[in-house]
Amino acid sequence: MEGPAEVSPTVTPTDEAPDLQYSEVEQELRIHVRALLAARAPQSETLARTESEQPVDTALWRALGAELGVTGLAVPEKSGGAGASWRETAVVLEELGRAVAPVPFFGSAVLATAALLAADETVLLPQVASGARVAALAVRFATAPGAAFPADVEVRDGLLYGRVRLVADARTADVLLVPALAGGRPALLAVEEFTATPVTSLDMTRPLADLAFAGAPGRLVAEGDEAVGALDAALTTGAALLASEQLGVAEWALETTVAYVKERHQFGRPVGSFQAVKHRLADLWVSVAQLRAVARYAADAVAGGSPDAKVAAALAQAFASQVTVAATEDAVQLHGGIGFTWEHPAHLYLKRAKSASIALGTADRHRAALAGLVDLPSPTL
Amino acid sequence: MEGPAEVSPTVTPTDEAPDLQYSEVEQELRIHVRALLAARAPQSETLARTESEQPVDTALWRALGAELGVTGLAVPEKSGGAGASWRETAVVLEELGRAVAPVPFFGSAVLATAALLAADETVLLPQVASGARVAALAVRFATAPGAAFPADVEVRDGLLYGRVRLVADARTADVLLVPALAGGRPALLAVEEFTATPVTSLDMTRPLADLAFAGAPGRLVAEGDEAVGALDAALTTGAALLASEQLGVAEWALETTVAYVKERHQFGRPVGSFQAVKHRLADLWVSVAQLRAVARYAADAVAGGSPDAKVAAALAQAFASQVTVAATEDAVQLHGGIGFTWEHPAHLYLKRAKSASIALGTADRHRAALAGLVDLPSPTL
Amino acid sequence: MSTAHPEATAWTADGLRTAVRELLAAHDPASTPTAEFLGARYDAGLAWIHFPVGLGGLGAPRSLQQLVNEEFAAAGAPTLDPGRHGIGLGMAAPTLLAFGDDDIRSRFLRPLWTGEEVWCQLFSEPGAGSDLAALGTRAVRDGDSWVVDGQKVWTSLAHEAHWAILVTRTDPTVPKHAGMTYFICDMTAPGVEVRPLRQATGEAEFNEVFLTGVRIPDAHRLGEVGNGWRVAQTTLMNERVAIGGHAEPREGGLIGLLTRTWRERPDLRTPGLHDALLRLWVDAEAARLTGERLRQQLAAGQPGPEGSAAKLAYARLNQQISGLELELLGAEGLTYDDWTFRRPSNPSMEGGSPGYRYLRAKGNSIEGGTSEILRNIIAERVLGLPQEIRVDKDVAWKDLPK
Amino acid sequence: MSTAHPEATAWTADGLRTAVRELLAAHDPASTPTAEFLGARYDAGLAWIHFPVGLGGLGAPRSLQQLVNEEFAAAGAPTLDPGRHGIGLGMAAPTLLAFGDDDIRSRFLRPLWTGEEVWCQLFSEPGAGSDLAALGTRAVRDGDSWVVDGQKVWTSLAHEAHWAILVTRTDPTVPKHAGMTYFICDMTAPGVEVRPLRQATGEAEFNEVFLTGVRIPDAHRLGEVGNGWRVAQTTLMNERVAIGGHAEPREGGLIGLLTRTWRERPDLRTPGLHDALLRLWVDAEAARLTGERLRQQLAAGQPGPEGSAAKLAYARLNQQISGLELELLGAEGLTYDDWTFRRPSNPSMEGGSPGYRYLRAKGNSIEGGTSEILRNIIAERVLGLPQEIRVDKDVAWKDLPK
Repeated sequence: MEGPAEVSPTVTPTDEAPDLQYSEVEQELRIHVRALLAARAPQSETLARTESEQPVDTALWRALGAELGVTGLAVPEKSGGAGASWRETAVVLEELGRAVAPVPFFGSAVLATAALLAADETVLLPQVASGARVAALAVRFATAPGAAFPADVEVRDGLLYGRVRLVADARTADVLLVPALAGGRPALLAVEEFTATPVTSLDMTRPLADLAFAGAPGRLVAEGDEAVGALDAALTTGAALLASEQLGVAEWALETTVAYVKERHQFGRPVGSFQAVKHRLADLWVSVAQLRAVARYAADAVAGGSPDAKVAAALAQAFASQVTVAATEDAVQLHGGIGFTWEHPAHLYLKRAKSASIALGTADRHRAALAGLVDLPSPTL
Repeated sequence: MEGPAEVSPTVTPTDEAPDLQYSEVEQELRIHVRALLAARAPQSETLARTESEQPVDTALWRALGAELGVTGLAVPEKSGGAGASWRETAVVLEELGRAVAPVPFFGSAVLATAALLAADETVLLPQVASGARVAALAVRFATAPGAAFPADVEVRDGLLYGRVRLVADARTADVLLVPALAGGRPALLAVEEFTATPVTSLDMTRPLADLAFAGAPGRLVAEGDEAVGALDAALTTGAALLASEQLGVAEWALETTVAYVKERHQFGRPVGSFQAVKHRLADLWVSVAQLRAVARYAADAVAGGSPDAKVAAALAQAFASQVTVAATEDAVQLHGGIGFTWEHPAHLYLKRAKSASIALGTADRHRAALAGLVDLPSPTL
Repeated sequence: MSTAHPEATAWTADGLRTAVRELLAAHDPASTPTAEFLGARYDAGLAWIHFPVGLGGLGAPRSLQQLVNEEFAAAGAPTLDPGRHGIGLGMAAPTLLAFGDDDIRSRFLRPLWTGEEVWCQLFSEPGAGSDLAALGTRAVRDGDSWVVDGQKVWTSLAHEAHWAILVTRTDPTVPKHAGMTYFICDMTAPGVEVRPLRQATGEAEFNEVFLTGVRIPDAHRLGEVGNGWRVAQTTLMNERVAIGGHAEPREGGLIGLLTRTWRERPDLRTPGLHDALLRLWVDAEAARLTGERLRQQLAAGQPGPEGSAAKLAYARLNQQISGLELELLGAEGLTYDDWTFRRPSNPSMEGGSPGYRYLRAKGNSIEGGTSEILRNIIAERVLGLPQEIRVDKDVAWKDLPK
Repeated sequence: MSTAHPEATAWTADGLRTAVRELLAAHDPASTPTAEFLGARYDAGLAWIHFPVGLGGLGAPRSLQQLVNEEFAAAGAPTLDPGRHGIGLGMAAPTLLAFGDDDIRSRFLRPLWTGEEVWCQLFSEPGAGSDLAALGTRAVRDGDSWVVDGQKVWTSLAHEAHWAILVTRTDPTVPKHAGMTYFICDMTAPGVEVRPLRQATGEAEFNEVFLTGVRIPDAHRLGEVGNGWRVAQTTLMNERVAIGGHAEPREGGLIGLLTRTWRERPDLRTPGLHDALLRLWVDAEAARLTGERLRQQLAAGQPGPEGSAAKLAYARLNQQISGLELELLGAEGLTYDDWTFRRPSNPSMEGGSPGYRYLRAKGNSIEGGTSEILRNIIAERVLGLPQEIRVDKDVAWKDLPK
């Protein structure tokens, strides 16, 4: 199986020093993605879209695939991808987070793609890599790596029956990767016949859906240990890379707030000249700088299939969830009243940050996972 | 048995509103104690004393008993006490904490006295109440209420054998109340023959000792459930009242730091004019005001034998331990270099605060106790 | 009927209990309409007993007010919804009493007390939040009235209120604290436009109020021209007390919702969340006892800055508790109830969804004095630390950077 | 011998590896005494390779220094104890290079590098901590030398040092930043009295230094008269980098001691402490990776304010970790190892007792720039937020409130 290998019981990370920098190629990529998002996904439109029939920007998604070709960065060229790695994917996620862009990138280009890669799937992968088709992984978005294989869906006579609640990026998905039990045995199937019921979500820039399968035909992608491994690889890779999206959200919050307190005057002074505000933002800058290192490490670890990948992913979520929520909460507070209004984009980032902190498991679940991974046993053991 | 009754399974406290104020009598008492401590226990002497042969100020202890008569406040007059209550005792503790006074008050006038009261002991109680004799409860100072009855000491043929490590206020004790097992049955005995080996303690204003009993004769004070109840009452009362001593420590830290930052100039301004310093001290003031309410509630609860006493005691320690440590840590930080020197008293309060946060159980143990007391079950249940 | 009553100094608890009983005997609290009952209570001087006789009071000691309230509550007497009348009762009334002339007081206090007239507060502006004294809404004298132009924001109840307390700038050429004047504003007057202000929760609790050539008779001025800042201080001091003053039962407020979920949903429990829950339980109980202790103090004494401490503590608690609630709910924490634009009649965090609570609590540290301002108040007024260095004290308002 | 070397611009990794190999061949690192070996390394220009030829360097790119250090380390070559020589190597050397004339540089750099002369730093004073520019130690010109009187504090190594870098006030009548001058001070000169400064841990790592009529030749002045502030900035910038620059293995530093205790002592574990431990493990690992990322950046570039962030983070971490360690130890956390007055030769928190760690860590947020000052530095230099309002900029030093 591909994807992160099992972690060794040692607590020392892989010997070759991880590359925590951004390569020139990655910086190039960032510039292109940021330019596209600035042109096609202004926050005002994203805000209006959250109240429209279709909160997801499918046109922007197509542009990411057709124009920038970033929907398959981690996919080998032989499978129709760009032959880059999860490191470059992480840079795209930073920019998507910074723009709180309403596209199914995380569900399709990360979660589903990681599952397909881990399962050595070759039919669907090229279409997903090109962005021609949107795929989603049919698991609750709150599912943490290492969770029990889901039993929500059952396969009987080759047909799927069941429901999966609160799935990310499924509203616009053409095809789903569905973990299901076939005669009690884990399986991963590609399914095109399903109903996706929109869910009023805390984060309407990544709206959730409830999925229902009523005797839907499915194509077997993996079964048994391979299915379990593919799901685990998808969730671990997702947890590692979500931190880069969270980093982008936190960066927006920090930079926007710093700019605002330089402009906003109260008591005849810039608000940013008050020491309590300065120190709060200084502490936030320190946290965001740390998150950048943590997110780079996680992306590097899953990109290289490091034995430390599970640790890196759990660390990334345990850390990113706290920093990014705090960053957006500080942004609202330091903007004062205006940051609490619907018109100001701050709440879009607050909602994305809080939702992302729950997605793929809350920080405390990832800390508990670390306890097992780095040999810090809990009292009950 | 006297002392706090078992808590009812409900989470609502006793109906009659608790008195969280200080009575005029209590304020009177405070003035007298503070005056005595200012005259007899200046911090410079206390600091020098910590390096002397006898860190405990026995003369000051005698003054508290003979001159002020505050060593038996909670003891009924018929038993040679002042016939007041634990509320007044708590006010004395506030002042002793504020002066970080090196007297065995907590061990003798609180822990041992509470045990004697709970056991309806009448022989020793008058001598302890008058301050003529110093008593100590022979349990590890870190023992939390509800801990298993200690098995450190065994009674064979009426004689005590065993060791108890890290006991508070035992160095100057004339008599010990020793929880021991007699034929496997809990017992509480009064013992006068013992060796107390001084321990280099983090808080040398309340130095600990290791106790050894080598066939020491003991007088039975309580046995069976009564012994268990007496020990439990002593630890619960101690946990509740220690918060008042911690409050005094925190108040000293806050007031001394506020005064210092008004005087100390840097950059041509009082340090206290910098907003980050102002806000940190404002937050600290809020915490100390909350601690005052929490400590008063705990003192009132054990004074009245409230069914909520165990909750009040656990709450008091869970809260006081964090606030008081933070207060003294802030004091060191905001004093800058001078607060880190041996000559400045700040470190005496830091060490008292950190030691008190461990004494009678750390904050997390008291939170765990609350989980049981107020029906917030842990996941493992 | 005031003559029927003994002198102010003579009022005792028993005397007041008797007065309450007389009133209850004459007006059955069960059957009498609210406005009528409250009118009778006002006329009996049992509204604000420390107010003067004839203005809803008896000139009695303020410390006995609580006893009177409890007597009426025990009898099940009707009261006003604080959500709708809190600004009038808590902020407008003390200000009207302190700065209004006899005409003002007799015209406005009674219908305010009976609930027949709703009040709102026109203070904050887009450019004047924490720095209220920076406000720029102009009032220009024109004969025996004033013409007001400007924009106010964060105005609760503006769309339901008949009257507003309004602070304006009457002299831009003097330092900002000196050039302000305080008025009563008729919200039904021409030129008053109220627009809902939508917030992060999706609904609009507050309003923007645009004032365009609004005429206010000089008779509706409170305090001297240029004295508006001092008048506003009276209003705001009472606000903080109103917020900090009330006591709660254990596990009252948001912590109770969190503990209920914890008890009812064993499937959601994790060790990490357990310790976080217990920490918040401890902090909430400490804040509750502190409020109770403050209440015991205030029952006798005057309002102080302690109210600021309570508001500060509850803002942080509400934010931490509502944040942990979403983490505890996990997958369900990713959902929301309804984003559609609404005007809630009586918004309450307890009544909302967990997602609503999380978002709404963010406002707690901004509305009615930001937590930063409250820390300054505590540092300066309680601890006596130096004030912030002021660069705007001696500058004419018009010359300040904005 | 510099002529034997190619031009600065020509230096490559391979060229330097060759130079290191030549040196190692000529001086067996195993058998050559440290001072002699380091002297040879200095003479070969392999001390600070970006320093000029003849002054321990080759004028080579600074970015290659790490490679040279690693080559020597791989060969087991001797190095100096940073605890004893860190101030000389990290702070004095760059300042001597930047501001010393040829005599100064050739006199002082070599014995500093070889460890034959220990240096200390006479900057802080009782009245000038965070506000270094407020210092009052007077230096008065007397012929071709200066006479210095004053008191310095928090001086590491003063009792072992031969030389000190010293900042003084030479003109009290101008604003404080303008009237300072920077010297090299002979710690063996008459009038230099060193007294140990005992700290909360019971021992004395630092000293107070009393200067009474100490004569310093004008030749030992660094930078122009009145230019001492700028010279001191060079010194301090290098200090922060020295603190922030080094990388650590996972569970290096204090977190490793805490995790070891956790693993070895199941009897001490509680659920609440477990979550606290895991939170600190996460924070420590985040700080470690941040340091590693910074190291990767600095390997190429110039020192920046990121060093301040690392120091800020580690101060908080060390305090939280050492505090939790005492709670984890419970009863044992109530004890201490030894209060007797001592002068530790090479103090380290890892080497001390848990109680010592807890107390010593309190100094981490004060020494070498308080955390408050570091936050200001980040806010102003990184985020570009406005500087604190200065009331002392245009006031003569002698007229400042003290």
